[in-house]
Amino acid sequence: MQLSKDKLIDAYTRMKKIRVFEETMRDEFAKGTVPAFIHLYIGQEAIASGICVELNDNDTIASTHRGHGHCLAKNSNLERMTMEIFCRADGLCEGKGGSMHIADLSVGMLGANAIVGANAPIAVGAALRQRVMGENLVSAAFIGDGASNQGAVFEAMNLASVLKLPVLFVFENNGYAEFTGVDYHCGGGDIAGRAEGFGMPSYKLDGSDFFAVQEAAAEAVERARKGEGPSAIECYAKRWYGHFEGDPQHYRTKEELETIRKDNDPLIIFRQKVEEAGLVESSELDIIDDDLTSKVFNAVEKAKNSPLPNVEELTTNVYEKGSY
Amino acid sequence: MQLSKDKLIDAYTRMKKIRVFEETMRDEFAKGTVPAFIHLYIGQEAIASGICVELNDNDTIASTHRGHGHCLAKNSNLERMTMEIFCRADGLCEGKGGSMHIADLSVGMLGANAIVGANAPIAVGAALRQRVMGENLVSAAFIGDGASNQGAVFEAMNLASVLKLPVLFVFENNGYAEFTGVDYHCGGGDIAGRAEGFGMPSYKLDGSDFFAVQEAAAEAVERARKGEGPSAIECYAKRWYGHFEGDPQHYRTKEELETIRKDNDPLIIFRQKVEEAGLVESSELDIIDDDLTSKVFNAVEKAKNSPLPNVEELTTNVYEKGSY
Amino acid sequence: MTVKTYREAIIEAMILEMKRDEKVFVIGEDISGGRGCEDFEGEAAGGPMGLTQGLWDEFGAKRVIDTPISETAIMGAAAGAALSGLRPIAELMFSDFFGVCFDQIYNQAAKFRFMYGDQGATPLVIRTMIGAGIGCGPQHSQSPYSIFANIPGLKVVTPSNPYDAKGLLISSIRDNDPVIFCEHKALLGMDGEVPDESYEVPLGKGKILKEGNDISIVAIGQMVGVVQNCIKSLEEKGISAEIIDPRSLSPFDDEMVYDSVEKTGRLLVLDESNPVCSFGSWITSMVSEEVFSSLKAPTKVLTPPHCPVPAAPNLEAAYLPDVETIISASENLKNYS
Amino acid sequence: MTVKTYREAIIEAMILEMKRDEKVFVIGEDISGGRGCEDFEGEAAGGPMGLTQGLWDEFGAKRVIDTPISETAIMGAAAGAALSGLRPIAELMFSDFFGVCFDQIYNQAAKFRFMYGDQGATPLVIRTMIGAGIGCGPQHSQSPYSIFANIPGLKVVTPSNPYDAKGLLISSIRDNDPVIFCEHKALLGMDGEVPDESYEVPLGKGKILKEGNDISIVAIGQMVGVVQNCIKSLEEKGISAEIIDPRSLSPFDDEMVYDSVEKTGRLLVLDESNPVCSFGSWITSMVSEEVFSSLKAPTKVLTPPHCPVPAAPNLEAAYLPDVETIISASENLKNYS
Ligand SMILES: Cc1ncc(C[n+]2csc(CCOP(=O)(O)OP(=O)(O)O)c2C)c(N)n1
Ligand SMILES: Cc1ncc(C[n+]2csc(CCOP(=O)(O)OP(=O)(O)O)c2C)c(N)n1
Ligand SMILES: [Mg+2]
Ligand SMILES: [Mg+2]
Repeated sequence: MQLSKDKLIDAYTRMKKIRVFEETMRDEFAKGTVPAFIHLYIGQEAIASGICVELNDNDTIASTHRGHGHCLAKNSNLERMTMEIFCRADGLCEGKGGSMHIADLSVGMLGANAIVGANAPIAVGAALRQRVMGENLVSAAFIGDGASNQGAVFEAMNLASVLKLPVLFVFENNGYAEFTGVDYHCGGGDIAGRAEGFGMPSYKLDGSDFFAVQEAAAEAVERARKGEGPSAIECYAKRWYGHFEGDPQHYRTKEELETIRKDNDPLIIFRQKVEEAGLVESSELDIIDDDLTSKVFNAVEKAKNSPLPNVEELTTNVYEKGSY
Repeated sequence: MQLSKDKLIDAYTRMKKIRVFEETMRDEFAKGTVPAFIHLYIGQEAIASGICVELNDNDTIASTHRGHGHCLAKNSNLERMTMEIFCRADGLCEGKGGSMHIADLSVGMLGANAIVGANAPIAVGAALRQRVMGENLVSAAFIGDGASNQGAVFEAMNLASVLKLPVLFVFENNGYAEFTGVDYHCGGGDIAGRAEGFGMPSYKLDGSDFFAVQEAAAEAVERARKGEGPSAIECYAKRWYGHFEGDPQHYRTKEELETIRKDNDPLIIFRQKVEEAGLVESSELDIIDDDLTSKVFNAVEKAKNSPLPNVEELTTNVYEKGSY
Repeated sequence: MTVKTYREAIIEAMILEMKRDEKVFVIGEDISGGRGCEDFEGEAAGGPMGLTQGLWDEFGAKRVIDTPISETAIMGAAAGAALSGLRPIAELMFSDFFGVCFDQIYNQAAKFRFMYGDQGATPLVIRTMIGAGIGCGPQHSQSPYSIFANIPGLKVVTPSNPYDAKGLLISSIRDNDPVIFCEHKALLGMDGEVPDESYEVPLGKGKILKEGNDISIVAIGQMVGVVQNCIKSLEEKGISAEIIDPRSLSPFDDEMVYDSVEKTGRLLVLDESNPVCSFGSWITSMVSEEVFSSLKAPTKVLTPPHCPVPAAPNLEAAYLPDVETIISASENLKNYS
Repeated sequence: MTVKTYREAIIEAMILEMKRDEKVFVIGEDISGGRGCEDFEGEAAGGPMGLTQGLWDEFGAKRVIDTPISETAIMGAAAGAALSGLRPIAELMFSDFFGVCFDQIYNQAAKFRFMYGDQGATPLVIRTMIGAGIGCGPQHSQSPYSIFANIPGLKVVTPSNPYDAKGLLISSIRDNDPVIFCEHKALLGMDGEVPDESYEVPLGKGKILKEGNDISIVAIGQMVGVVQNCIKSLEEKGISAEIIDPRSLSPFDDEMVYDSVEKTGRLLVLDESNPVCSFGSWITSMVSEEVFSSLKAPTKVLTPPHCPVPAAPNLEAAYLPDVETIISASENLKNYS
């Protein structure tokens, strides 16, 4: 735990922002204000944050259907991201993408993606800038346990390994793919081990522990920047809520839900560690909490009060303007 | 080497038939009588034969673009198969498939396939008969080193493992995918090891040694029939000729070609072993040789003299007759 | 006769056919749902849209097979199973996912019979969800049936109501060729009279929903409901529309359309697919070739514009052809001279 | 001006653009070929059809990138590279393989600009081989450009000769949207005048190869050569054909076709794709909608039949529209009344 205080504050802010944001979205969804299904990231905050604190704006990430956490951890614009979830004209994607397709290229967030596993080759492509242009960059793909069974993901790992590209394959093993358990769907049961088979080092760690994730990320990023190729990081942390909001979760027990909230809350674990080590005062974190609560509240209010896209925008930006 | 003499003779016959057939096709191709590109199997005879001697007609195989050897090892009809390569009306596929799409469902040969890796899920599908209908059967897919990088193959292995299906994934590592070496294209370099990652036992062996292949196949088939799931068998044996006939093979040296022919001829190795062990007389094998030479000669002559399909057949058998 | 939803009709068709023929089985993602989890104790989910609810309880894990998220393996396994004698129903959760597994559908299953010289059949049904209208965004709202219909060897079915959904699915399961069965997500909750017993609606036979003399309107899938909402207005405007639901696109009941256009002299097609090379354009192209002399006005196709399906609800509403557009297009054709 | 083959024209376009812009690179299977092998000592193969010959020697392994046989990874990596500022040329060896990787093309690359609200461009070229005629069989002879053209966000190009191949490829590489560049395998050895310097043939602009008054014939790709072989016979029969090569299908030069049909009143389209929802049917559908009043005869599309491409050489010859069919179709249109 040799991080600077600034970095710790930064890390906590990213995680907490995700938590506050997602709890708010949950409420909004229940109220019926959100125009589509949403997939909440709560329980996995330490994964996105632990990876993204090690990345710069020039580094890229490619995200999933469960992308809000990745966006926030990569410092996407909170207001415009919220607007996008509400499909507003001033959303990051002009309201055309919605929750499952938020992108913020200005900070290297290459997009949420509603095709499971499709982001892995895209992340590999962004990493090609190192080979082709000699750029100093790293690219990370977030991949669910379920997505880890897609051909696209295996091919992407192999290609990154063959070309020694600076890619982090971040496996978010949250126990389930929709309603199907990882014990069932994952042949061999060892996602990180399968990745190693493609010739890259791997980590397998507790995804509710920010420091475990961040340490692995720091090592993997260093190797990648040096041109030593890809790594795989498997992070285990169950999601707290359903696959999507509204999922009755018949496939798991109430006890499971209680246990993870009690023992695997990434925010509690982080607070305990930094407070016990005397690195940050509890009160400083409380201030952050308050600040984020109001920031998120404001973003949501602003989004809800902002206009939907103009109907004329339906057919714009299919191609470059004037080229079709 | 506890095989019966009958089985040894059978094994040799399959291998030698492939050799004679492919050398003949090579000549025919050079003469310009073959209507399309062909991919020769010579050098790999022990793989198809070692697997297929352990299979029954009810068991299935799914083959590749380099499929002549698989067809013959699975006892496809020699004459109708030859006709198919010459695209004749009485070919196994009525002349519509040609070299890269020969199938003989009557002996469980589910088809050559010109889409690399696509046969792997198909073999898994045939194996579903065990689960759905309780049938006693095994299904094998032949997969090149290059094909082993296709998403379809990884997904197929995972699915077979999850469902514990009776599948043999036979990896034919012949050193090259077209003009690209396996050392380059295969991340991690260990095809069998990657398969193990999906939770199945694997073998890695000399594919020019029939007995090595057959022993592994026997074990894997037994496990599969018992319902214990899939296995992977990686067989290393370089092809003797180009990727396709006409390939100038700039990517490998003359010495390499000389060495494999001298040290890795599956037929010489087989003969040495059975003759040294006193299991079969050399003269018995010579008789087989002569017999096959004339059988293949006759099949080729017959094929070349048989008619092309009737032009009216162009649009038949797209759908079941009368259903469209 | 009872009233059932489109969703219930589909489930019923599967149950009846699985009872009738032990070779029929269902394979896909989350179709029992949860049954694979070690500590599972709840009810089987039956897919995220409930389209396989109850199957697991009735037939168990041998014939209701949950898979990893591996569509290529699913479609390939289904193709291989069909080629070797089984009758799989494979679920592609959203048709938008065809891009990760299309090889197994179009190069494999669709070509087996032809390419292997009619040695065997490929009795495979791929059930998949199509359509826009409920806010699923660009990658979960598409209707790629025009692409499916382009492929020789595939059959393509687009039920627009519960009765047809059941009868067409039973026919598809009994069919000896690969069939892509397109279920429209906006219709899953639609009610209709559906007999309890087994019955077939044949592939390749359209249905005239309403006879008329002025204009032939062919509507596909969700568009059938939309055009039915136009009938009153059209009548008020003095336009007598003949409305045809082709029900299956491949095979397609071209004779029914030709006969209708020979009577009306005008053709409007309503199609939810992308416009370029749409099924609608195929219909008008055939009509313009085969019954040209009957045409009293230009043919007309209404589809969404050439753009992805947007997430924003107001844009999505504008994306789909609606009652107003249909009425004005019909008027234009009627008044053409 | 020198005579070059279609193949040489393509290679030249890539070399010129790679010299001009360091962001342009090529990625695919065997495109340097062998360079990856440890004991390699021969010459780089440049792909099984020689379409990337010489690139490796000129630009090296950083920009001429051999891959494993993993089309999804190739197309996805190319899409991701384009989205993050590079200009990839990705090779899909045979267009028949689109089924293993189409998601990355149609759900990803094609939708990025729209779905992500125009935050970035996706300047990606996918070079791929289409076409029947040289005995490659059902899985290596297809022409799926109608499917590609169906997808909003994609551009689709079908050069019919060396000059256009070079100019269209240069335009495609400079274009800021994903372009599928369809190279016809039967044309690779075709000769033609090709200037040494760099030039663009714009996307979306067709070319009138011959003016005429009786019938407009639109021919795509390989069909351009076939129709050119008909010109003499047509003239002998007193049929003055206007021949149009659209060169790009998406964007498509519909105005050129409309203008021509307004003059001739008759339209014949020659298209090598599958018939149902073919690009040919799209063209006739548009014409039947937009310039109906000019039509003196039914529109007509000639495509192969609704079946896979057969392996047998005599069947494959019968599969493709030929001179005889074109002439008799033209006569029928001319004599229609
Ligand atoms: C190719 C594809 N197949 C199926 C789906 C439907 N789907 C959406 S999310 C999901 C489960 C994903 O599980 P996992 O990768 O573990 O991510 P998690 O939801 O747990 O974050 C599925 C099957 C999809 N979007 N894309
Ligand atoms: C999906 C797909 N990609 C590419 C090809 C082109 N292709 C045909 S054979 C081949 C090499 C296959 O190598 P390998 O699997 O090692 O088999 P081998 O030829 O060595 O028997 C390639 C790339 C193809 N047929 N299918
Ligand atoms: Mg998961
Ligand atoms: Mg090989």
